[in-house]
Amino acid sequence: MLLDPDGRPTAAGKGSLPDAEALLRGLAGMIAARRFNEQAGVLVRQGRLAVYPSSYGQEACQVAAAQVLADGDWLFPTYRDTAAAVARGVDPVEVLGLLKGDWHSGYDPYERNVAPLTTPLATQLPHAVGVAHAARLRGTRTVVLAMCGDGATSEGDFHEALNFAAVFRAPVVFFVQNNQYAISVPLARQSAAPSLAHKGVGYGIPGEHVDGNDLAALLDVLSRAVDRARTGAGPQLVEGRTYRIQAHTNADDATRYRSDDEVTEWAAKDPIARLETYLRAEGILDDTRAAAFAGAAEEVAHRTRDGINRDVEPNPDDLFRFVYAEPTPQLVEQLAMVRDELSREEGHR
Amino acid sequence: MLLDPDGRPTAAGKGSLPDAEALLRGLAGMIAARRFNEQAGVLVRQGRLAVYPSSYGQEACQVAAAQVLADGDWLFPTYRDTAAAVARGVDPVEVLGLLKGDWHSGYDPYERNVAPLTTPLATQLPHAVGVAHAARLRGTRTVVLAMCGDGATSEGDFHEALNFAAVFRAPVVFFVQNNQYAISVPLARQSAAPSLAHKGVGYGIPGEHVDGNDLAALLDVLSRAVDRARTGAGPQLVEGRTYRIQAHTNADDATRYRSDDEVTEWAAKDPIARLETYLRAEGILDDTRAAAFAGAAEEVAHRTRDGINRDVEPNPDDLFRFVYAEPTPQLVEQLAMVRDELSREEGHR
Amino acid sequence: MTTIAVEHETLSTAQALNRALRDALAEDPTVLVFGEDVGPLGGVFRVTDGLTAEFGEDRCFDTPLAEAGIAGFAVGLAMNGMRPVMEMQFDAFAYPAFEQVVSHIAKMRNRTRGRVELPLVMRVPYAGGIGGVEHHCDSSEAYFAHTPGLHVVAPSNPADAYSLLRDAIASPDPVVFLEPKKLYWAKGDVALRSGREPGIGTAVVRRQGTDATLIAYGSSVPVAIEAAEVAARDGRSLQVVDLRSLVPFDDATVCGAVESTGRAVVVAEAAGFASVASEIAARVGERCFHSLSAPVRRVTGFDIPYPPPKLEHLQLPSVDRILDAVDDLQWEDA
Amino acid sequence: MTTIAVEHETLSTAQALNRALRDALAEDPTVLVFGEDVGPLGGVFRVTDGLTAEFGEDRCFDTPLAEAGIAGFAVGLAMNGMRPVMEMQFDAFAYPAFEQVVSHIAKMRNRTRGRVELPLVMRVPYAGGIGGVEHHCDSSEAYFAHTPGLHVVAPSNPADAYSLLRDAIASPDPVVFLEPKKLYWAKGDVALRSGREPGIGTAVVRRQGTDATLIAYGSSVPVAIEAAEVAARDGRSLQVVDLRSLVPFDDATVCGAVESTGRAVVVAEAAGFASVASEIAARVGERCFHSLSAPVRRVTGFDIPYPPPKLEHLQLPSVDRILDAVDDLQWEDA
Ligand SMILES: Cc1ncc(C[n+]2csc(CCOP(=O)(O)OP(=O)(O)O)c2C)c(N)n1
Ligand SMILES: Cc1ncc(C[n+]2csc(CCOP(=O)(O)OP(=O)(O)O)c2C)c(N)n1
Ligand SMILES: [Mg+2]
Ligand SMILES: [Mg+2]
Repeated sequence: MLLDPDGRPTAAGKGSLPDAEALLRGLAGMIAARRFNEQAGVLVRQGRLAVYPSSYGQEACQVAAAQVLADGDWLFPTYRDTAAAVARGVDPVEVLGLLKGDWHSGYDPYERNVAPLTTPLATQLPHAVGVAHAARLRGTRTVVLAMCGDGATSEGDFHEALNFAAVFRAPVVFFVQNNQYAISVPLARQSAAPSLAHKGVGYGIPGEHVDGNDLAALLDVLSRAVDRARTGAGPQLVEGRTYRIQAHTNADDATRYRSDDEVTEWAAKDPIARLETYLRAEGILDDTRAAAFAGAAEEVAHRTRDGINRDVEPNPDDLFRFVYAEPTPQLVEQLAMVRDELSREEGHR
Repeated sequence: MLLDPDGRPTAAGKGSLPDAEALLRGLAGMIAARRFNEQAGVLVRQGRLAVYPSSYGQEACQVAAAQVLADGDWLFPTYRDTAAAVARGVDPVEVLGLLKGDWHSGYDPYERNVAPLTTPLATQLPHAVGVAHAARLRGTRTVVLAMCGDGATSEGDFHEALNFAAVFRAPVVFFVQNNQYAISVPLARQSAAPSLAHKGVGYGIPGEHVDGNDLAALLDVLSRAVDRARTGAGPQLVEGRTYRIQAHTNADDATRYRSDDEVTEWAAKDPIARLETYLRAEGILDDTRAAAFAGAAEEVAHRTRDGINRDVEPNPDDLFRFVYAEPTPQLVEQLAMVRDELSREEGHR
Repeated sequence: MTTIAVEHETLSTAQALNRALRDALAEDPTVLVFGEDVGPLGGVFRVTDGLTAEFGEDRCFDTPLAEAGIAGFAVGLAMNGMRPVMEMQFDAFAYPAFEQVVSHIAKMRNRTRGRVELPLVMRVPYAGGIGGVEHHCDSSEAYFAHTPGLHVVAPSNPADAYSLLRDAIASPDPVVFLEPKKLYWAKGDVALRSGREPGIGTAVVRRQGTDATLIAYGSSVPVAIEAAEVAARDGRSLQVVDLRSLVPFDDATVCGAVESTGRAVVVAEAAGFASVASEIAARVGERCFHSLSAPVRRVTGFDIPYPPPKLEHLQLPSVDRILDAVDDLQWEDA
Repeated sequence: MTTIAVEHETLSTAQALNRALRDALAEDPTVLVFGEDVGPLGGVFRVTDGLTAEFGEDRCFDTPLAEAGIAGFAVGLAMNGMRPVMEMQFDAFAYPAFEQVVSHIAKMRNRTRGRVELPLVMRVPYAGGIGGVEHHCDSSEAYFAHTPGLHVVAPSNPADAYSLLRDAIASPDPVVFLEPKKLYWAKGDVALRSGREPGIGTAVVRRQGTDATLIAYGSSVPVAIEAAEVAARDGRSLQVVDLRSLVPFDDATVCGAVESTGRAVVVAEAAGFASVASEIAARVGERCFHSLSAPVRRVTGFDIPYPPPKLEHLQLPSVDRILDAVDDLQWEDA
């Protein structure tokens, strides 16, 4: 921890805080991420999104993950990390494509080097190692930051990815957002280790845990991990300890498995309030700037709302267009069948 | 290490060696295991076994794994651990059933509580956890010892098994025989961890490594782990460092990936010679007793040879008898087809 | 064994499954229910609702998030006297367990010459039609049905959901139990019971008909029935067979039905290529060849990854597509 | 693209595959070969023999022992400009990678609307007939062929082994490349080449015939040809189609062949239920219905786990079983 929950620098924090510019960028990012989470929640209630796994309360992790990367680097988000993808510059409407139901991945992964958001947990981690190893073979100095949740650390793919990364010294930073739950399952049912950061030991990978609601600390730890990976020193594991303030998704009922008190306690450690207090206390943030951040966040929310509310007629041809580079004869037939069916329906009207 | 490669007690060894009776039993077991390995090798060369993965050089691990268990306990061997199964009292001919090609598992796993030898690596480890957890639910004080190789630790199933065991505090001892290779792949390509025992840390499981050619040390470490599990203190990970003196199987050409020097160096650390030297030096072992051990080993070899050389006509009905408790209508038809085909062949003769 | 139907209740499929688990847990202390979020939460579809509260943490519990681990753990529990009922949270999330299913669950009895049996159930919420995002709507039955050593069943209504799940738990063999997600909320009359009847392996004719036979299972049965109702209004009499069990396969009922009509359409949601629908079409073609007045037609999902919600209606066999296929059955020859 | 056949050589299947890898590695610096024991050892079947020595550790290398990791690693490499060719050591050891294959390899292009393509190859030594112990003789093609988004090919001779592997590596789509283990040592003439031709997706008539068509692929092709030779001595003229590619499927060649003979037998080693053989029988039944004088018969593995070595001869489609099926094709009607 560099800043305590009340926004005061800790002993460790004094002297090693990221510079003011970085903290301001981070704060702006978090404010936008929070607003994005809220907006997406509204869109779900309005029936415009099928489902939304919110990162409300985890905005420091979301923003830090994006902020520590250079342009050519890669981000591998997990399904909850929509706000991180947005922070990295992916169009917020495209990011929500999956959850709106338009298409599986709404954005071009190569545009900002953000891998597609997908739901099978931990399965993206070996991909991240492959991308990193390819970067090394190609002689680029790309770093890959791969995110997953506390629950996902139990999957075999987590293990295999960390081990491959270690053996090949691939430039990957594994960033576990420990938000204390996997849907309803608490951390204690997920792992008996002293910390998730300890999981690095079995691979010969340095592991570090950090207060995941302390943006300053996250930027510090993740940047060092990214720098280290970039110099060829190999992968690293970072556990950010945070909390999923909202239910798993809108479909979830969190009261079935956790107490209001617990939520309240964590809400008091809010990552945004903490940093804002500090920056105001230091005179780095004033009302004008704060208003500008809120305005920018509103702008993102507005664009999101607008884009999601604009319906694009889905194109049935798309079902068959992207399965292979060239459709198989079988798909050509099947597409003709669908077109025929639709044209007859059309005729009926 | 309790006994050094020359059979002298180390500093640690002095005072904490297992009792003479246990060491004598272990020596007898190792002599029998060695003879069994040699015999199986001969049977392969004679074409009586399809293939044999030898544990030559790893006899201390093989014997210790069996010796530390009580009668009701379970042993989960990996495919190489035929000698461990024999040491546990499974009929040597039945143990080799898989490798002779008669049937997949030649022995009844419930007879000596030894799980079937199968080849998909690490996949037996979650089974071991399930058996252990069932034992706890049923209120028995059963302990499960589950074996695997250094290579198998890279599999996702290894990870998931250790994690389940830790979370459920299941009475399982995971015993990794680190024989330095997975077929041709050396340990360094398998793991970058300081040791395989370190892999316990990420699960909150104590990990210990031990000289896998030192029977005394193995008995000591494994017994303590078994005792601890039996008291309900949870799982443990033990790495035994040993060496696969022979090729992976008869089908392998080990000269392609390792040097003769390396083999020679390890051969000098032979587990049998070491213990024998010590026991003779201490006057615990004399020629009569040694001859008795050799005789018993010869007896096992003899039984093995005899049994494997006796061919049992395979019964085609067996193909269909055990797939389900009751054959499906489909299998009834298919069996009839095979019988019909065979009876027509019979007719032709 | 005899079945004693003790009472009738109107239940949704999810409730019927919940009731089957409850009755099994109550009757047999070796039954264990576990998986991801099946404990206090009661499962994401509430199929295990209330079971931890009623039977305690030892009988219904959450595991770490690892499907291969869950399946392998179930193998060990079953080896040591338990009857595990594990839940895979969604169809596509059963794939990490595939190795355990194919290489151990399906093979253990055979491997050990019947000495080690694995009386376990793998519950898999399957198929689409609920607007689910990628990986939440797969129809994975072909992977299991192709694997010798597994029983594979799929109920199409609450009554079968209850009785097939009771049968599956009572079975000495591993059963992959496919729960059509879109039918979770459909209600129906359920005959509760104690004891068991030999239910796995029998298909049932859901609707009599004389012109053609629709063969369906799981989530496709209600669509097939609806198609038959629509066809009836147009004067065409369609028979509907509900397989219930994919493995074992009830050749007698299926062939009897097809022979009585001379025409057949197979309906299934999964991608058609090398699927259970292929098997049905091939079997019917082999066994009823001379009764057939037209080729056996298949109405299946296309050979594409399951589409996003906005397009899934095109992937699912619809009444229209079924009726188109029926229209194709060369009636001019009739 | 054009093909330039540069020379001919007599090679075993394993050597032809080795040569294909070598030529691909030499032509394209983004091709990478990896897996378990493919480096200094050269693979347990020596298919990668000498490649590490020739191309260096970066191009052909051993990985940790973890198949899901290997497959997932390949996905990432392919996302970042490489053409990975991974080896699964044996058929059954590809199952741990199933999740990666089904949920990512097969779906990535579609998921990203063609933006991310995965030009990767998964080599799988498959099928039996080599006296291998449990888990070393599975025929896993149905699992892959049923999964939309994959190409699935299986050569039946050294020449196709070479050219199909070149095509597979050059393909912009993921290809599951099934290598019939029992044909590794079979020798044949191989046309080496640079460049590529559009080879994936075309079946070939291996032997002309007029009375019935045998449809086979991979390891079953030589058996089908042998059966045709035996039948010829008895005066029956059997045509043999070698599919080569299971996905895409060459309907034109298969239907043309069946229509020309009016009778068909499908031959495949895998368990028959819900298999590729089911698909072929179903397709032929659907598409060639009015040309068929008899039901399409299937000669496949039984629906049992692959047997131990001493009994595997009964599981494998044999010349006798094929000829029995041909005899069954209701010749009295002819
Ligand atoms: C392989 C797999 N199994 C199960 C699921 C269903 N599922 C979706 S989210 C989730 C919990 C994830 O927990 P965690 O990794 O801690 O991430 P968080 O949701 O807390 O961000 C589960 C079980 C899945 N998506 N993938
Ligand atoms: C899942 C799986 N993948 C691959 C193989 C092929 N294989 C057989 S033994 C072996 C090496 C095993 O190494 P290790 O675990 O160290 O055991 P050892 O052979 O040294 O006893 C491999 C790769 C297998 N049996 N199972
Ligand atoms: Mg979490
Ligand atoms: Mg080893």
